[in-house]
Amino acid sequence: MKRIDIVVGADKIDELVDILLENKIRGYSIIRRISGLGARGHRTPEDVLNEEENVLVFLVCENDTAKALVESLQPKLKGFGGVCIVSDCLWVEGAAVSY
Amino acid sequence: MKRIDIVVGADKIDELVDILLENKIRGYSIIRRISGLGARGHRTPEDVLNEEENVLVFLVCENDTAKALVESLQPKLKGFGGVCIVSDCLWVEGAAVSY
Amino acid sequence: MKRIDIVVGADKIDELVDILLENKIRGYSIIRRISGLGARGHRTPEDVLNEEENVLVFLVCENDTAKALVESLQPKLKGFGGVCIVSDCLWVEGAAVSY
Amino acid sequence: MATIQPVVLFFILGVLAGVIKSDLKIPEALYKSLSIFLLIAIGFKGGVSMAKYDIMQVLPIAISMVVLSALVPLLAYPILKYVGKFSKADSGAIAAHYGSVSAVTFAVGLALLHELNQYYEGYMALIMALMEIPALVTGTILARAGAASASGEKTPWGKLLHEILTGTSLVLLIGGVFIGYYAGVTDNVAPLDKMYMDLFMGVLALFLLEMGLLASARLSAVREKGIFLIIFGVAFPVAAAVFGTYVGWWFELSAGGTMLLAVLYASCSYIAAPAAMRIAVPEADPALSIGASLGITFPFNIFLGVPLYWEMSKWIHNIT
Amino acid sequence: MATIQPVVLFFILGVLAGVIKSDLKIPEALYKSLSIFLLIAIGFKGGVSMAKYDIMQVLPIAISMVVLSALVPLLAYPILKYVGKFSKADSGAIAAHYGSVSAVTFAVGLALLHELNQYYEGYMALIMALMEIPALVTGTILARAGAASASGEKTPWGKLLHEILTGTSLVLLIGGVFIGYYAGVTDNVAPLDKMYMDLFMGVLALFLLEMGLLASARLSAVREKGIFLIIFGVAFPVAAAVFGTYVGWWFELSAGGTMLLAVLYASCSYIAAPAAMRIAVPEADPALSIGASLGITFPFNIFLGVPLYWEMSKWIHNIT
Amino acid sequence: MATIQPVVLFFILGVLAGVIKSDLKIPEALYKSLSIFLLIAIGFKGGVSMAKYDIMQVLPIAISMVVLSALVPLLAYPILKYVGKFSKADSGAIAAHYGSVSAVTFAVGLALLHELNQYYEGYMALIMALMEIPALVTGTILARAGAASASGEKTPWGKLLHEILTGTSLVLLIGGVFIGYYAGVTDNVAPLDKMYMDLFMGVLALFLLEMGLLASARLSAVREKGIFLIIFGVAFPVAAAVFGTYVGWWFELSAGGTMLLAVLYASCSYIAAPAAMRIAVPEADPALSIGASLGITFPFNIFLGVPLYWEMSKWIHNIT
Ligand SMILES: Nc1ncnc2c1ncn2[C@@H]1O[C@H](COP(=O)(O)O)[C@@H](O)[C@H]1O
Ligand SMILES: Nc1ncnc2c1ncn2[C@@H]1O[C@H](COP(=O)(O)O)[C@@H](O)[C@H]1O
Ligand SMILES: Nc1ncnc2c1ncn2[C@@H]1O[C@H](COP(=O)(O)O)[C@@H](O)[C@H]1O
Ligand code: NA
Ligand code: NA
Ligand code: NA
Repeated sequence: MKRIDIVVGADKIDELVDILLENKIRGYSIIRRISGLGARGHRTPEDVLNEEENVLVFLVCENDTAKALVESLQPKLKGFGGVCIVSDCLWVEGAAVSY
Repeated sequence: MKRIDIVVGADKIDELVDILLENKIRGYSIIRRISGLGARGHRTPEDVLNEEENVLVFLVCENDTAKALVESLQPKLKGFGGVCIVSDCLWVEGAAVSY
Repeated sequence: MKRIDIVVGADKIDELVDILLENKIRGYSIIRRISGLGARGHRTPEDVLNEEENVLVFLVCENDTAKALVESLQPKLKGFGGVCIVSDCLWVEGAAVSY
Repeated sequence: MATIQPVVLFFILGVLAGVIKSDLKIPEALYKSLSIFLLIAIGFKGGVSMAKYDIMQVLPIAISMVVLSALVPLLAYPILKYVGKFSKADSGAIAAHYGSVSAVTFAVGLALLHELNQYYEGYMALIMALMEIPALVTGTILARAGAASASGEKTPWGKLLHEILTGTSLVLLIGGVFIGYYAGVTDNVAPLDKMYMDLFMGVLALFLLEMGLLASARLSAVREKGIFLIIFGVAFPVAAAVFGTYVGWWFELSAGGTMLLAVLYASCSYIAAPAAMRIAVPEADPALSIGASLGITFPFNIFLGVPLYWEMSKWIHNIT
Repeated sequence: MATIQPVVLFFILGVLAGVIKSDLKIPEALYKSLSIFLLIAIGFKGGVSMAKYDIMQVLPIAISMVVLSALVPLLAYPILKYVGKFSKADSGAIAAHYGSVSAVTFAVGLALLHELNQYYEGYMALIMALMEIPALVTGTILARAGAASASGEKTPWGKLLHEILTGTSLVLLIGGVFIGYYAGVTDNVAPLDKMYMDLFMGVLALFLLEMGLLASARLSAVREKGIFLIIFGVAFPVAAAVFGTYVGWWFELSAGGTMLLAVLYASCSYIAAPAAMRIAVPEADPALSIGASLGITFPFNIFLGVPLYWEMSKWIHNIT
Repeated sequence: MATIQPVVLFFILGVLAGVIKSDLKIPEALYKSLSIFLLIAIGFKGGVSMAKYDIMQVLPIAISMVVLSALVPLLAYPILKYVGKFSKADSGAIAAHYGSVSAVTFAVGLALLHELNQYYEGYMALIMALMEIPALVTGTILARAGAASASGEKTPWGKLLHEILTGTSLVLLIGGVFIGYYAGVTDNVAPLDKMYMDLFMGVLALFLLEMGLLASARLSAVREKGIFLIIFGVAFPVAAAVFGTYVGWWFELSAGGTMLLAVLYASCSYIAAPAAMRIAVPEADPALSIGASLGITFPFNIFLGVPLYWEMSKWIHNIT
């Protein structure tokens, strides 16, 4: 199994989720209000005058799905900014399968 | 060392923490207010009329502890829903050992 | 590429970020309001009478940078508490390079 | 017919802001703070005016009216199931929502009476608090009857009753009634009224703004479910209000009190009921019940229902 | 000369708290709630007093004053570009900020008039709401003229106009004006004024406290950019106020109304403008425009500007 | 004996909601907003009434009473250490909590005086603000004396003093006093009082509701620590109040002022002190000090203490 972590600006999340769903992703988690540094400089959602919020999308899926997803994502990433990484993991069976 | 990431509904967190403590886990971190998609459909804590909150528990522990923990968790995961994954990592020595 | 995850008390974040910048880290993400258990016991930012907040810093960088960073960090970790782990990952090219 | 109150225009403002996709957002903490305020204020206000009554005389009447409200879901369920063709679970859940009450609709009713300078029985706030309970129980029974075996899981009655009896709205309403009653009896209302009475309308305005934003986000869910839900969402509350008007008149409530009872019977929950149904009937689709409740019945009630029920109450009391 | 109002001392308290690195923090949700309150209250108040006017007579005057305000960025831009040596993008973005308005500065102006018991035209709130629009458009055009080709990207006019026209402040101000107007015309102001009028000053105090905290955090950004921005941040609003005073006098506004118009021309945005410029001119550095706007011009205006503009208005109206 | 004020019933409501495990929650942002409001309001109110005094005459008295309050931890420490058998660190930390003050207990004292229509010296608010300082210093010295060598770490006095002197409550109280004083002297109180005076009791009610919720969550911590802490939590404040009553009478305060001083000496901190002790004595267990302070002494003071101290003050002033 693969885990994929993607950090993008909050304004891109709808578009990103659409891509996930198109790629038959059946489970993902979203963490909001993430600050950080990247190519566009510092972004801090706590700053009330200049709210720039990042969100982290974390998802676990099968290797093939991951591969297909990464291929669909890659052309979009330029517009999204942020970061997208893939790593290996082991899914502990038990919960309803949502990958 | 292993890192374990578990996403469950917020109502399950006390039960989950109990299992962690029973398995001699001495360190974990909890991130709240996570939204996402899973077998039970979309869950969004921001939706004030239908607050369904997920939490992510992230913990680092030794390989043996991880194995024991996963064995205790597995039968419970059906009730918890969500996702539980295990991956490899390297603990950077320095801070007080909390694993 | 390496992913590094660091959990420290919120009061340590400025110092930590300084170390990151000194080590030429060009991208990182910060998740706030993290609770958890560690060597100093339970810490819960939600507890309004006893606000003890952890933050998670997540960063992706090249192997060499990671090595250098870990070396700079190690002596500081005693004061920081928390946890610092390193694992392998794959950077999906596309977004502006911020590592 | 009474004119539209300025306060309900804030609901329209919220809907419009939602429709034009404005970035206007009510912070979650503000939404929750406003609803805590409104519940305390409604309870407190009611409690203060209850200080004038003999509780022991009032209680049986109040309880009767609460018990009778348990019939509302019984009326709604067959319509939903056999006309609307909803599943057992959905029919029961929606019936529970319509049998339960909406504090904000009640508040709009109160606002109209204040504007018209009309008397009403103070213990209506207590009735509202209690009225949350029976409908949720009836609705769950309807959804569950014979279904438990099918899904294989038992209804978690203990958890459900705990949720119903310790829910935020019940606690704050009853608490507010008690404290208001004590303040009234000891003649100590004065310093608290500046907040819980004088600011009531202003807070309601902000809350309605948020309700408008929420409703506009729910309308699409309703639109998909078609015409039946829209008709039900308008016609059923009127029927319930007729029943409420009749009950109020039968128990010899004042015209104002009768109207408030009609509002309670007609209004439907979108806070307590969803929470309870999530526990009791998890297989029901909350988009349906909340969509109908907040997207159709709530706006209908605050704009047309409340003035209409007032006309009904005047008619049955022979007032002009 | 009028004394300093107590309410603006809260701004100083905030600055001091920031300077001594106090752990005082205004929760984000409170900040947003207060600003929602102030926008509704300003609109509502304005709407209520507009009920006394013939709208059709007022509208052309109001629109003229709004359109004239589009000239303010045209005045600011060359100064910023050729004297200040800022980039095209920064000059346009800062010009847009100074052409746009600050609701809180306006509120401080209102507060002074109330304290002095001075009449002003109620429709000034409407003017303020509309005045956000033209400067943002002019500023964007200035920043963009001929630049689009360079950066290779086109100005997203659709997105920008949506942002400007559906922004929180415009929606709440216009909504407040409408509802206030309706309440005024139907003589139904009474229950809402306890919140949106009586509490105005107390809420403004809390908001100014937060503004002080925010401003103290921004001062360093300004200090780095040197002396030009400080001089510009003080001198430009005075020049704009002179223009505003003249326009107000020309359109035969009252002394109070003229002063408010001068305040609007002189004040600069730190909420709506940054949001719009982020979309329209993303290559501009927001630290510059917000730093100058909030760190210099805002405090100058609330302490010295507002009383000065009142003296100017009295002088042009020959009042003593 | 004075009757129980309605406002303190909100504390009981909170405790009950906690006990029955209601899902009632006060949003964190609301809790913080309410406490900001209360601190400003207490300061402002005090400042306004200070406008009537000659500051230079008042200051020495005020400072004497503050300095004397530094003795309270000296009294508490040996009891905690030798009778209670607490560690040095815990004894010092708890002593610091009991020497410090609780703004909400003070507010309940104010509320009683207002209800009874009793005069009190306006500068008590200033005294409260300053009284946070000495006890935290004494407590730290007690906890640290000779202990530094043991733990190997030095007390971070610089950081601690910064925390104490720039803490939210000190900044808002002192800021509120100054602004209130200025408003009083320039006769400009009027527009701010609608919020910071009229709404005081209503806000206090909401805050007490949250205190009840918090206290109920802390009771278990206390229960574990046994009977000593409970006795200490009730008896010590009474002893401190006797001392405070005597000091107030000696400095010729009015009966109301004497009672407020007794309340200050008797009350104990659960906000500023925990934050300071976390820095100064990190090895102390906060569950102990907060549990005793909030779980026992706070409810004792608001229900029984405040009326009792009022009786004591009347007795020493020979009033009936
Ligand atoms: N190398 C990285 N590691 C972790 N987070 C990153 C990294 N680069 C960018 N980010 C996150 O992505 C956000 C947007 O990045 P960017 O679009 O490059 O400005 C930043 O604010 C960070 O939160
Ligand atoms: N494959 C997955 N990857 C990441 N998060 C998931 C995944 N499946 C489920 N989740 C998270 O777990 C929550 C509960 O899942 P479920 O119980 O399957 O509905 C979801 O709302 C997601 O936040
Ligand atoms: N083994 C671990 N796994 C995950 N998080 C940890 C671990 N140990 C410590 N933490 C986090 O780091 C915070 C501070 O740790 P400590 O300084 O050891 O008390 C804890 O509250 C946890 O959030
Ligand atoms: Na109903
Ligand atoms: Na301007
Ligand atoms: Na004390």
